[in-house]
Amino acid sequence: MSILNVAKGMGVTLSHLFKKPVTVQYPEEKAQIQARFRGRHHLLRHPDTGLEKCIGCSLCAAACPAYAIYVEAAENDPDDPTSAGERYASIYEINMLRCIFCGFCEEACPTGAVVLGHEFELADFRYDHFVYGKEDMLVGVKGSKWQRREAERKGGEVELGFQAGPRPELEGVDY
Amino acid sequence: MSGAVADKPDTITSRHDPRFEVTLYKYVGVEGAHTLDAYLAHGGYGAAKKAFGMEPSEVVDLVKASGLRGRGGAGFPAGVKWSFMPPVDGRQRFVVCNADESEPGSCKDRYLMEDDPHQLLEGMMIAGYAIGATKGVLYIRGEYYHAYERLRDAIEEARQRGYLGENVMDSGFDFDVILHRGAGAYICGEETALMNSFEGLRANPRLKPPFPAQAGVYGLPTTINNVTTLASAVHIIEKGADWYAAMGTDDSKGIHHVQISGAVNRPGVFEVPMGITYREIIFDLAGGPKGPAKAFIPGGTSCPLFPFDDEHLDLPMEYAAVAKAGSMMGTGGLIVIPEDQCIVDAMYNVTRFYAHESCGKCTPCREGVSTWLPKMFQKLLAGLGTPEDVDLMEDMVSNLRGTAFCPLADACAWPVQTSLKYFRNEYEHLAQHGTPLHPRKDRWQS
Amino acid sequence: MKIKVNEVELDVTPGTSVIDAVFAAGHDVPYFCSQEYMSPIGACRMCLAKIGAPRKDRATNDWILDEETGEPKIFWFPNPMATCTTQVMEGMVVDTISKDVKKAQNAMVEFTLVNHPLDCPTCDKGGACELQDRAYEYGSGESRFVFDKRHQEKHHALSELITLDRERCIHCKRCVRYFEEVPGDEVLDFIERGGHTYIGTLEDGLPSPFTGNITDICPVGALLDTTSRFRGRNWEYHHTDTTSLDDPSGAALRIDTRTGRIERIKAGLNDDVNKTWIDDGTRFGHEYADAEDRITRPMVRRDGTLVETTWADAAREIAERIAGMDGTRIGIALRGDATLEEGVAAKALADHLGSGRLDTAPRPAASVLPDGAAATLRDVATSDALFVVGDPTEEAGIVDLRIKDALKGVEPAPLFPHGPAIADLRLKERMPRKREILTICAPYRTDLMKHAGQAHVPPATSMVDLLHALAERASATVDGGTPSGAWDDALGMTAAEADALITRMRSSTRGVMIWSAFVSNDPRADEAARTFAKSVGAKTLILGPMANTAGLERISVLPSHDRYDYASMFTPETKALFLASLDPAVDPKVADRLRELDLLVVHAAFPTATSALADVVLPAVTGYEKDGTTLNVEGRLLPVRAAPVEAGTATDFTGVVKQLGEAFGTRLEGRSVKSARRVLRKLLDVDAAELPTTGQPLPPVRGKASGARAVREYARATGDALIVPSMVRVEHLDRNPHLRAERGDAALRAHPATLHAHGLTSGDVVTLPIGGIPRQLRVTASEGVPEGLWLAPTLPEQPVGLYDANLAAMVRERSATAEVA
Amino acid sequence: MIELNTIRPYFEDKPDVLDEILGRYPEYGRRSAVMPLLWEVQRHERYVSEARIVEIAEIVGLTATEVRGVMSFYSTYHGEPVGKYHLQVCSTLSCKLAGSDEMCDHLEDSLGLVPGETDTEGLFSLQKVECLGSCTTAPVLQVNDTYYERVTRDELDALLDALRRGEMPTPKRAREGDNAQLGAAPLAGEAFEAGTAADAALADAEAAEPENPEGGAA
Repeated sequence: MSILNVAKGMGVTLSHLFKKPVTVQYPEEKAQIQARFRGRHHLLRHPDTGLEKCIGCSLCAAACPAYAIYVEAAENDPDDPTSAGERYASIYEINMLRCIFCGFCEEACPTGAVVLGHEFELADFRYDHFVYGKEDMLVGVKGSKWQRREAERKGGEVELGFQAGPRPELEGVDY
Repeated sequence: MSGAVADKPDTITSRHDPRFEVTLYKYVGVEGAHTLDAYLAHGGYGAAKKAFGMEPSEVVDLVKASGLRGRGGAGFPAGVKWSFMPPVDGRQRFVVCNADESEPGSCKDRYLMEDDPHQLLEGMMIAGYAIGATKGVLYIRGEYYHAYERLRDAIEEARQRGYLGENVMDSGFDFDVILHRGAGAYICGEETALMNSFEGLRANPRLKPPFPAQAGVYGLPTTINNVTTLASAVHIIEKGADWYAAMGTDDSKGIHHVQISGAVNRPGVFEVPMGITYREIIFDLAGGPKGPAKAFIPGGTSCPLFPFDDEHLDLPMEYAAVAKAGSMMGTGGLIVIPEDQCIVDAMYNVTRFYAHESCGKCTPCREGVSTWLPKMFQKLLAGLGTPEDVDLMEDMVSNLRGTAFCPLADACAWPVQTSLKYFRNEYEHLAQHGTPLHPRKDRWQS
Repeated sequence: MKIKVNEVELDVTPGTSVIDAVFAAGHDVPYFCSQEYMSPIGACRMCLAKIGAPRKDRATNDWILDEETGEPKIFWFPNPMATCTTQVMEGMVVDTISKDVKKAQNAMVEFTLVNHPLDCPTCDKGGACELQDRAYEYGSGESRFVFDKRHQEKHHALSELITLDRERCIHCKRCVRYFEEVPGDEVLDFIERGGHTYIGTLEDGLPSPFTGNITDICPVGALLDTTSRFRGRNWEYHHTDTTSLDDPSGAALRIDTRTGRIERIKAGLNDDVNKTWIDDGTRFGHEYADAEDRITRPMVRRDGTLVETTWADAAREIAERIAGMDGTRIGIALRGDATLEEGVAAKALADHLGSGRLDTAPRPAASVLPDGAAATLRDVATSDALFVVGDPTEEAGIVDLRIKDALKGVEPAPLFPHGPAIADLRLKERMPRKREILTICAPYRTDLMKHAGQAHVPPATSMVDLLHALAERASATVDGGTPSGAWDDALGMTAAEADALITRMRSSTRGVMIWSAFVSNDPRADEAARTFAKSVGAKTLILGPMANTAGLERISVLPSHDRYDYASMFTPETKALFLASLDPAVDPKVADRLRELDLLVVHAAFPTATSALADVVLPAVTGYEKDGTTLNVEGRLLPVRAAPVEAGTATDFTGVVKQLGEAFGTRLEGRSVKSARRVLRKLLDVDAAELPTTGQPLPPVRGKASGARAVREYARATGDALIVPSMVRVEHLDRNPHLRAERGDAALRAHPATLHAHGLTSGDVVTLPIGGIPRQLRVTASEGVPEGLWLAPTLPEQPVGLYDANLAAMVRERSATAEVA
Repeated sequence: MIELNTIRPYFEDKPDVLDEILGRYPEYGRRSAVMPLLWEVQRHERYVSEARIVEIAEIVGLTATEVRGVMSFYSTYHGEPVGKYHLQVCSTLSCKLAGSDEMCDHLEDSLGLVPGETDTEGLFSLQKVECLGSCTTAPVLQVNDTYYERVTRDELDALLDALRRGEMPTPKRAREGDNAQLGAAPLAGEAFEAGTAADAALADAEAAEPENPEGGAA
């Protein structure tokens, strides 16, 4: 190793000393999340009819390498359908403690119903708070269970600690 | 051209040819000929009497010697078929007359039944005697109501006067006929489907073997023949096997009934000796095509079509020669297709017929013939087709050939396949331009 | 004969279908329309292959040789052939892998998919679908069909139990053929033709007791079991291969469970027993197991109410209260569908307590074990002379189906390495049935009678006379003697008919006589039946009232003396009672007696009238959750395996004995299944743990059967209510919503004239005390019931037989007309 | 099936008809009577209702489903009532080449119906059917059971007028070839010269319609 190389290295260090730091003062400051970041799942609806896209086929559960997903299906009431087609998910649960956010569920989904969003602030206190049901993941629900509880307690909006770029699959999800 | 015809430059032709005597159709069109009295007046039931004087096996041998082949389309030698019956074992046996004439282009049996029903009954009786069947089943298609009435009355008359029933004409032989009316299903022309239909089942073709001779109607030994085949037996008994064998060619003996329709000047049924050329039929008998023609189907729409050219017009009407040229004699229902008829439209018409008549039992026929192929034609004719669609149709038709349970799918595939072979340009024109090469024109005579 | 499949040479028996030869050679062809046990029809055209065979020269009778090779020349059929309908020929060559064949198979997959919706993600068959597999294996993977697929009715309820999706149907005709060929109830057919064909029915629902099997054999998701629709995906199920404890046939089952719940039951394959068929009671009767009101923890009565406690606590309570009690005054009763292991446990408990008051219920008066070897179900299926007394359809549905097999007269084919023949060419559509070989006697018109050559409906009170008269006639003619004719009046048929029956049974080497509780409940009738069978040389098949009645009798789970039988447990002699899965308190008189007991221990899966009176209630498992062994009607030991069902701390009776033993401070035999099996090995010389799923026949008992009660003075059975067997277990009906929707309430059947005389109409719901038990039943008119007789389905507490109906006390709960309004 | 309780069974007062139909077939072939029984009902009621299906099923000892399966297989049994005059236009190839498409269009225009429909008065039903076996005398129109062969535009209009008046005209038999009309049958003993009669008929035909001079092979 020559002196020259050491000097080069020191040069790089020096040059960074005078750059603006990348550290974000999270949570006071909002983190900027990359558009392709994979966080908590969303269950989407058909934008025009409002029907759930999920048809309860359980393929996500089959694809899940962590056995984090549990689906139970039921027959749609033809007069008041929940989803398009004859079946819908009566129970759709993801255990966020088990989930490794690999996105296989998204890939397996034949209707594009389950999409990994950007939310990552999933910390909570009790085991069962990590099991997210349909009511926690359907489009329109913002934040983790804890964030929503906090918002309710404070009587305000759910506050997310991040910002994210748009992602076309996340149709109807509002950050 | 086969040698058999070349040796006979002056082919004997039809009724107006003094050298040829019309036999089966002699009384067709004759008013009042359908009654028993009229039939007896010209020696009716004489052949049956003659047959009763022979051993049944002699009757079979005589028919074998005559070279009579099934006139329902497949052309199986009638006498050989009769000889397939198992030895008499006390079980009831049946002779079934297939009068479910539904092949588009065919109508020869209808006139025979309407105008000369006793001739058919006598033929059935002879066949019954030959194979030891005391019961005949006459399965007539439902649309032929006039023929049904004539047959019903003829059977009643014959029964009352001892020509049917126990101890027919004091011969010691019992014979009676069950007249059964179909209800509109082409598939009933297939012998096993016909038997299912007669038994009151859905008319799906049955598995073969067992063949009808082993297990036919009600599972009992059965022989099934076409109307014309059975009627021919009357004259073969009467005039001898030599008389019949002398007509026609070495390959195909005897007489046939050509039913010529489509764009010809004089459509009609013509009784002709085998071996006359299609040119003679179309030009001499039917008065030539109405305007230029481009194709003809030699034996009902189930047969591959021929282009209207010298090579095919000069073909003799005989089983081997037609088969060698790539088609079949079929029922002899000859249809001439004019030049200005869009072949795609014509083949759609044929396909629609088979789509309507598919029984739905097997997959290629139900899904290919009855669903996919007509949709492809509709797409093409609506001007939405692409050249790839023509290739797809060709491939699909080749997949239909030989894979289905019964020949119905083949019957649909053949004409379409040959039309693609000879008139692919019309398909491609339609696919490329969205309009047919020959637009539709009013063909109705005012 | 020798044939060659794709270069694999093999030797097959003549008559084999080519498809079986292909599979035997280790190769594969796809197929949809063929089904083991049904006729091959060649409709789906999937199994196409190129087939060729050598030919013999007509003149010389030598093989025509190939000029180049000198080998016999192979003449190929011009078209590809359906291998399922083609028979092997000597020297045949089959090609299933060449390009032409692949093209044809690919084309057939394509045609099949033309109108098949691609809705695998929502289809319940997805993951276990023959079409899905075959499309993957043989399809091209892309669709050239760009048009709208056929639109037809989806989720059409063929019955309350079966849902039909007409768009998914691929017209393989398995279901339509099934109804014609297997149960012989032609209630489903193709409608329309060609591309418009669909399956449908004009009947009200599907009036057949064997409808569910069509959901098993449907190769696609067109026919689905309504009870299991959308409950889970096929790969999510836990499969348990077990044996049915619903009836004594011992049918193989596959229980599919998910997250501790039974989602569906499918038929298992046992070639010797049920083939692949089960009856609807067995298939759809499982929903009760998942009912909300399962007892999951032991309960002990404290200050008049039952409170939940632990097993140890409950056992201690029992041990304390039983201490010092005279053992002979303690009774133990098991239901007749307990496993042999439970029987061993109960015996060990009785021995420990010093009680001979041990019984199973219901148990007929006569033994249900045959003298010598029982007829096997295969014997039934190959019999050429059958005499049936009773109603096997309702008693053991599989016996009904095997009788119908016999009518076809085709011997079961031997198994191939790949299982039963895929295409048994001897089976045909609409085969003629040899009805004349079947004679049935029953006190009412049974379902099976429409298939019988001779059917006799004698008065219910004179069944015994009929059998006696027949036995007398048969014995008298053993050596060509002449019958006295003294009993001829009781025959219920003409003497000529009786003689024809006797002659037919006697001249046959494969005659089988089948009877059930109608006979077994009367020792005289039983004796006559055995005499008759012996004198005509027929094998016997005795249908017990419950799945394992015969097995429990075989290992002597019996009272030590007749006077200690089940009925004695409700006399003042008894002070304490253990009742397993029994509910005798449905009889108010018995309920009064149970209240007087010092200790009533009830082992039950659900709250019952009896558990309401109990001092200790122990949670029990259902027949789907047991590990154990059962003995079926033909004397075959079959394994019962536990499906993982969520039932708290519930156990079978071995668990009860384990806990009690611990409380008693001893280790009882039968304290676990394993321990019980050690005893069984000594008793039966069989290792029950090693039983294959298809079971193992047990050698017959030598000597006289043990379970028969002494024939006391002869009392002719009388009464105007006949309790009849029922395929659908009425005690479960309330907890089986789908089955109840299909079958309705339990029926009180009577002749229309009888109903008219009592001012009743079909559809009225009445409560009628029958034999002291008030039964709530729906009135149903039936021409097949003799006038003046009332038929009601059996309960475990009310075995088959004649009872007095207290018509004066009949209460109309709801009238049919009120319901409509 | 509810209908059955309220409608009188068709064969209740026709034991003779029933016996005749059942008597045609052997006892073991009782099932064969399904089709004639369906015909019998349809001839008189113009369709076969579900109640009749159930009745026929009982007569022949089948389930109603089977009878329905058989009935629906055939195209000429109707599950819905058809008009008094059921006009069936053959539309298969030979008839098409003789103008059946145009004939059907004309009927659609004149009757205001599309194929498959029945008019509100229940007088006419129009249907396009497949080959009726009258190919040499195309185009053909079948009215109920009667064929009207080689129908021209004027003849069709006249036929419709007659039908509206409630008359069924005698069917026209326009045939050429060996199936041509030849005259009356001879009495017993009289010789009948078919050849001469046929020649005469042919000559007539040729005189009426001279051979097309342009006709010929391509």
